[in-house]
Amino acid sequence: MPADPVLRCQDLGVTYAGVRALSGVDLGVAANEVVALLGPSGSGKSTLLHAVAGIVAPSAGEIWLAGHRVADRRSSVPPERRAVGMVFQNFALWPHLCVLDTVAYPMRRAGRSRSAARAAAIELLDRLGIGYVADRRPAELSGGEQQRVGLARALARNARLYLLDEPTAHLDTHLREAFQAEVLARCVDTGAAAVYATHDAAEALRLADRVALIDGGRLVQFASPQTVYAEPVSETAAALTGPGSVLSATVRAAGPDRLGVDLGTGELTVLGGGAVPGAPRPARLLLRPDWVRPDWLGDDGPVPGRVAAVGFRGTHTDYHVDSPAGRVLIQHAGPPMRAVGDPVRWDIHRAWVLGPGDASAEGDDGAGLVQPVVDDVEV
Amino acid sequence: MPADPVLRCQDLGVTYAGVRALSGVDLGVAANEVVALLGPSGSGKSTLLHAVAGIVAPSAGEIWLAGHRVADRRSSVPPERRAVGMVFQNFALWPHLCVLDTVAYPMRRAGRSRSAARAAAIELLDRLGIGYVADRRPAELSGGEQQRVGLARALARNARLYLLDEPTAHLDTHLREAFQAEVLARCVDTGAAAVYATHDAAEALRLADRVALIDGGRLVQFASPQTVYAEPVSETAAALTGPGSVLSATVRAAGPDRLGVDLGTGELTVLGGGAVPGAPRPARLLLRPDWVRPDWLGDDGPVPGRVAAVGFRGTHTDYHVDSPAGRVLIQHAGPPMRAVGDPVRWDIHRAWVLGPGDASAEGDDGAGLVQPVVDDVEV
Amino acid sequence: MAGSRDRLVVAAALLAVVALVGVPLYRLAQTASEGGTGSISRVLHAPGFAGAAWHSLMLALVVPVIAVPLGAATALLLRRPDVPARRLLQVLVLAPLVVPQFVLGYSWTQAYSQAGFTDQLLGVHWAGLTGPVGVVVVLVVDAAPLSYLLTTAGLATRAQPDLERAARASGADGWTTLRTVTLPLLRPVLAAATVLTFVATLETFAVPQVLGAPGGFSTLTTRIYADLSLASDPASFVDAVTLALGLVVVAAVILAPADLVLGPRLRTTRSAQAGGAVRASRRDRRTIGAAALLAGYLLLAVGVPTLALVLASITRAVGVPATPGNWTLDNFRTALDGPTVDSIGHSLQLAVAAACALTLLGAVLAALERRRAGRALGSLVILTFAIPGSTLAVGLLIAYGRWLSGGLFLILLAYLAKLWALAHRTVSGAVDRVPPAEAQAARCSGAGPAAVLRTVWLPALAPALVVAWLLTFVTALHEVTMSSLLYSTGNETLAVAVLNSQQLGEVGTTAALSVVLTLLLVVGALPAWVLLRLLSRRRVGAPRLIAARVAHAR
Amino acid sequence: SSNPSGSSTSELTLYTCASANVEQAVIKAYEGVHQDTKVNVFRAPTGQLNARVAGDLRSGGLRADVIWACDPLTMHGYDTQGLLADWTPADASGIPAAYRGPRFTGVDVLYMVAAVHNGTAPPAAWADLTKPAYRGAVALPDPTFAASALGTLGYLAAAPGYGLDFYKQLRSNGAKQVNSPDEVLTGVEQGRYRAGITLANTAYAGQKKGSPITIVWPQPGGVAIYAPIGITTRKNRASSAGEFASFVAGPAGQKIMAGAGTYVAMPGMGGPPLPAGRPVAEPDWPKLFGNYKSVLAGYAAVFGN
Ligand SMILES: Nc1ncnc2c1ncn2[C@@H]1O[C@H](COP(=O)(O)OP(=O)(O)OP(=O)(O)O)[C@@H](O)[C@H]1O
Ligand SMILES: Nc1ncnc2c1ncn2[C@@H]1O[C@H](COP(=O)(O)OP(=O)(O)OP(=O)(O)O)[C@@H](O)[C@H]1O
Ligand SMILES: [Mg+2]
Ligand SMILES: [Mg+2]
Repeated sequence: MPADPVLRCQDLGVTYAGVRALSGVDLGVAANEVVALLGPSGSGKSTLLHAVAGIVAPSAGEIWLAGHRVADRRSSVPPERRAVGMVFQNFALWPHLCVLDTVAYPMRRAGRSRSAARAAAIELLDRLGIGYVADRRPAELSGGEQQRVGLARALARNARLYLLDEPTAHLDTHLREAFQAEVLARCVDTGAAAVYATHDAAEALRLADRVALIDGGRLVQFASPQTVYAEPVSETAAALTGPGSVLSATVRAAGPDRLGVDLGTGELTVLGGGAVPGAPRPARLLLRPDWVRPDWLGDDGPVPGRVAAVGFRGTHTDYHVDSPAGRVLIQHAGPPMRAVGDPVRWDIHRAWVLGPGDASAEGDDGAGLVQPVVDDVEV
Repeated sequence: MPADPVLRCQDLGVTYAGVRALSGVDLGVAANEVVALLGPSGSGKSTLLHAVAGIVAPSAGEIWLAGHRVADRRSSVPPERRAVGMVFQNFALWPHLCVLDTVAYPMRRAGRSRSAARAAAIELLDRLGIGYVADRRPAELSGGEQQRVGLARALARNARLYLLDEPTAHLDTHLREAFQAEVLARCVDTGAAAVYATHDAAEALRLADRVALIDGGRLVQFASPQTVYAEPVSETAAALTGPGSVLSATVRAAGPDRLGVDLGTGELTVLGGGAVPGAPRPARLLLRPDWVRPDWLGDDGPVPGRVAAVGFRGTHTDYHVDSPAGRVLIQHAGPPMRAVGDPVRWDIHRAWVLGPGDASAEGDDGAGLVQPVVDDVEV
Repeated sequence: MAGSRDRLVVAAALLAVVALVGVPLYRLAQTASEGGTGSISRVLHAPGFAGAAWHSLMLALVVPVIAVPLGAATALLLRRPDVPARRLLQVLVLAPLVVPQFVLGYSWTQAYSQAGFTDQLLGVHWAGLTGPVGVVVVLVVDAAPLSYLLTTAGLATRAQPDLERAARASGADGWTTLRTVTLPLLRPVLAAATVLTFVATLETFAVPQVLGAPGGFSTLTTRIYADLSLASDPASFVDAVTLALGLVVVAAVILAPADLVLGPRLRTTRSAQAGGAVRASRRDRRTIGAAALLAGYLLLAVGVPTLALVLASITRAVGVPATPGNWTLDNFRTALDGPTVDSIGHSLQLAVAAACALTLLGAVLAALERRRAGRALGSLVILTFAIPGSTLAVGLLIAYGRWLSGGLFLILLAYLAKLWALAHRTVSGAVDRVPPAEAQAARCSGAGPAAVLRTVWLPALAPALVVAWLLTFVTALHEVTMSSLLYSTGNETLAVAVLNSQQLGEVGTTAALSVVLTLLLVVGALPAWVLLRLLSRRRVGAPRLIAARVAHAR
Repeated sequence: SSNPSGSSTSELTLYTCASANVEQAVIKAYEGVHQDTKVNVFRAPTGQLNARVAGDLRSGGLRADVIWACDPLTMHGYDTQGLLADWTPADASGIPAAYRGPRFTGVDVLYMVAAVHNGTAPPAAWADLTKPAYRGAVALPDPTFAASALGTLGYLAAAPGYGLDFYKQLRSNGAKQVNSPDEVLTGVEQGRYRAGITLANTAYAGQKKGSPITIVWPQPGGVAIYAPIGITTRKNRASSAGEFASFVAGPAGQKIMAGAGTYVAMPGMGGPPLPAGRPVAEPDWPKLFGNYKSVLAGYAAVFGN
């Protein structure tokens, strides 16, 4: 990270009328960088963005933008004097302004002539595919159209840092990626950075240079997409960064990046790491779906199991398989090829040992990893 | 579908001040059924739900609920006398009511005592994991918490039909599936049905008994998840129902469910169907990622290609591969194992021939299938 | 069947409009036409008519232009939680409202004229007080609370701070945000305040009479009064009525187009996303400065005149120094003896009844206005607000005197006819701030129209309704001309006592009377005001069982 | 004054602009004598009184049996509308002939006099008010508002050596026109004006309370405006109407009014003291009935705006 990051949060804390929404957040974002802010609902994503934008004042810590301190417990620079472009989770569109004037607004504030601002706004709207609503008021727009107006307004501000609060929640894949491309292009062209709040793991992993995991108002992990996916610091972190199963197994170190794993069917040696004990010891083992290999035909898969639930997801199918070590999620390309109750043997080629001190973390947000299975209705 | 479907729309049309938002929609939903309403932003999902709920009056056609006509061009039964539970895309919470009273509201209207309603509300809130905000006003909630209050309120009404307008847009996977489980359970227990508007293909495919594809205010296709995924009626439909690539190739019928496909590298015989010409003829060919098999090691894959873009998505990685027939999307489990520029040979075991009359449909919503690739920044 | 209930409401409202506005206006028109076209030309060519008409119009145009921004600015300032002495200021701002118009001019002369309060104290007096400038200033001071209350109610109806934050985050500073977001969103409210102030000024009599006359500044209303005092000659009476209808025409010509063309334009449909919570901002120098400015204004515009009034009420005689040696309670005794106490009772009853009925009528109209059926109603009911009380009273007497003459009910009708617009515009301004989706969500939750009204509209509009009640109550309680013309033995109203003391030329007594009245109002209005503050704060204690749960949650 | 057996009582309605204490005293006394009569009062300033009458006339007819106005002009107006029935008091002997007419009779009198703030030289004659000594310091009531002022105007406009020129000179001397005599008085009492034309009874009352004013009766005299009473032509007019009117105009009523502090029409009935040898000027009312409009028009040309 360069000397003068675009954004630096130091020990940042925010409380709302007693409710502590954010505490002890240290975060740095470099130029050109896109950081995904990944966290469950109510974890403090919006609060963090609002604090950076200058909409809420921190109750503790400091916020630095491009080397200037813009907020601490005492003083706070108003939003208009921070070079940030903000997308609000609830759009916050002005009911009295038509779409065109809404998007032209930031440019007018930046001192551009009405006609110039409008021309630029039109162009921006077209890039987001909503040129046709330019003269409508928000009340006459669909949800996704409203959201896109919000995006356009944020991009219309010439900012060093873009704060995007679940900017694509109401957009389909096509528009989503169009917008993300727009943002990335903007960052590259102008050297701006972006903080992108979302709770869609796949989106965060694909889009971001680094992923900041936030939970219960604390920064849980801040690393590259592949790291947070493959080496989550806690079960909560694992839950946030994608599908997977947590099994209890006996584990021991077996050489560099090698684990000896016993799922109750004899030891397997696999890639992996984490909180690995020297001597065999029971541990909580994270298995990502892509680390598990089902063996449909033969029976040379070391671990036996029985399909408990099946979920068709288009490109692949989820199989929730009960086995001695617990329920494991297996994904396989194509439509369902096994039904509930069918036996299936499976193997693993990688695993990650989760730290012990984490059961608590799991307790307090209740988000266990083994997700409720939608297809069997006993839930 | 039974004689008396929970919902039947006949030739339904809705216009807003001139803007035609919905036209000629014929839709039937049976008891216990969950229908996913899948469509791009601005396609008319909310409009359809609002019409069924009785918030907007149809400009054409009829709406039947449980065998009673509730709306036609002339008359319309008010929402409170239609047994529907509605989740609004923008939550539509009441600023002056605390969460508890908001969720208790429908039960109060149904005549339950305040205390009983509140108790039930608490219980519902807990099931959605927001018991702790019971005494707050909407303005003091995070986006996802607000959305969950909206969900709880809808479920709090004892309805025959639940209309869910992008109900999980602001929720993380865990909460999302918890809610979906809730809905499915409700449908099974009470014989109610649900219409679930979303633009997340994977979600729609997993959740729904049938998927209604809507685009530009028209019902494009209405079939089972596997059908809409594997046999889309049009390129637009294909774009809505999941990732994929459209290539131009020479195609001919090769026996039942068999195609002869020439991607410019000699004919391959694969599973598939669609608008298959008898004699070899150029056609537009849909390839879903799970129909394409990359061959990383050897070079016995029949089709050559070169990686143009790579996107890590956690459980798998997207490879956009340029090849003689066009750019094809290949997914492979695990982190990236090839970089941009690397050669890769690939094979297909299934394909779907898209109808010709569809180029137009593509033209008018501009949503081409080959999506902007986010990782190469030339966009 | 909901539809039929609907139609019933519409029909009832139309009936009320006809009865309260249509019939009296029609009968007045008839009366005016007694003199044939002759009377019109006579009125138009009477010496001084042009001047008076010009004065009236000038006042009606100038006063709102100053008073409405003043009131709105005050409201926007006092909305900030960080304003020093906020509560106190919030009360004082309303003070002019409780000082009756019939002593307003007098209290100002007491305070600022030559040999007045400041003259005795500091040897400074304001010569311009009697004359156009004085009239404008006093009317502005009197009118400012109206737009303050309407704006406050509007802001309380749906504060949407996130819309302002979005502006800041788009690069707009505080002022620009105010200009481009806050004020535009207040347009319907401000429009309502402007219209009401315009008409009220057009119709005002007491202040121009006291402060205008010495400067030779006559208005249409003072001329009407003059014509009436000579109206034992039928011709002058017809002239008076004709003049009054002239005011109606002016109001109609200016307001009807504004309502029909501008009204819908100003409205906006809100989306239902929660507006974000209002948060305390750090107190800065500008806020303190503004608060100080406001305090100064209140001291000069409210404090000194009121003090002068109180002194006059406790001073033995006019012209003797208001030193404790000359203090006495005689004025209060005189003021309160005879029928006065009963009459205050009657006035209170009337005012309460009128305020309740008017709040309802106003709300109904605000709702109907948004239908095709009721579009023009809003512009209709304002017409009776534009007629001077004396003339409107005659109109009602002519219309219904045959059956109702000399009863309190006729006075009540007069109040309803006169003040409907006041209640209606107050509510109407706030309605636009409520997102329609809120009502839709209620209906989709199984609430019928009545339930929606009770559970969504009522809470949402509560601030506006309280304000409407407050305004109509105060105005009705202070009303003098109409009731003094329609009362009869046994149901004297306050007006009778007031006019008596005025007729006896006993300034002290009048002052005492209005002091009593003011105290009554303060006592009566305090609960309402507290209620308004509660509503605008919108923080209600959580149910017990929740408090318990929240403790162990998180 | 409520009567238990409502049936036997006859009701009587009085429209008046006399001040409450006077009118109440008289009614109390009358009802004391005639237990069977209940007198309903509508009391209002002349303007409202006129409006009420006009309203009555257009909604089923006048509802008053007796009208007791504050000035002859108003009464004359009613008369010309045919609202007044022929009536003369039972024993009107005591009342000056000038106050007696075929249909209405003056029962009490208002005097327009000059009041000056102490320390100002009192005017010996009305004309003095046009002297430089009073430049910009004189207040006079508006005749279009107050009949008393109109009476004064009527008198002075016709008086030798005065006429409208007098008002012209007042105007050029910076005299201010306010609405009512009471505003004049208040202004003078406060010292806002040094001198003014106002009503004797209120002026003396103020002086009695201690207001720093001096009251003078300038030559050619304090202008007398009598307040007449009469009975109406209302169909089914209360039988007691004439009786009541006669009571007010008769010695008994006059005594009571005098006691209540008003200057009654009948001499020797007591009442508040008046300076001996005061000059009193009587406007020529019949003439004024005919020409008050032109007089007002002339005045408006001077003081109008
Ligand atoms: N009040 C309105 N006035 C005019 N046009 C409207 C109005 N509401 C919606 N529309 C238009 O109707 C079309 C359908 O709107 P709708 O809200 O049904 O789309 P949607 O499928 O819900 O989209 P999204 O996924 O973005 O919510 C859109 O093009 C929108 O612009
Ligand atoms: N105005 C407020 N008053 C009190 N508590 C609040 C307020 N706003 C937010 N909170 C609480 O602060 C916590 C963080 O809120 P925040 O909006 O940052 O969450 P989030 O990560 O954005 O969640 P989501 O993904 O649902 O938007 C939540 O628990 C919420 O209940
Ligand atoms: Mg959020
Ligand atoms: Mg929608």
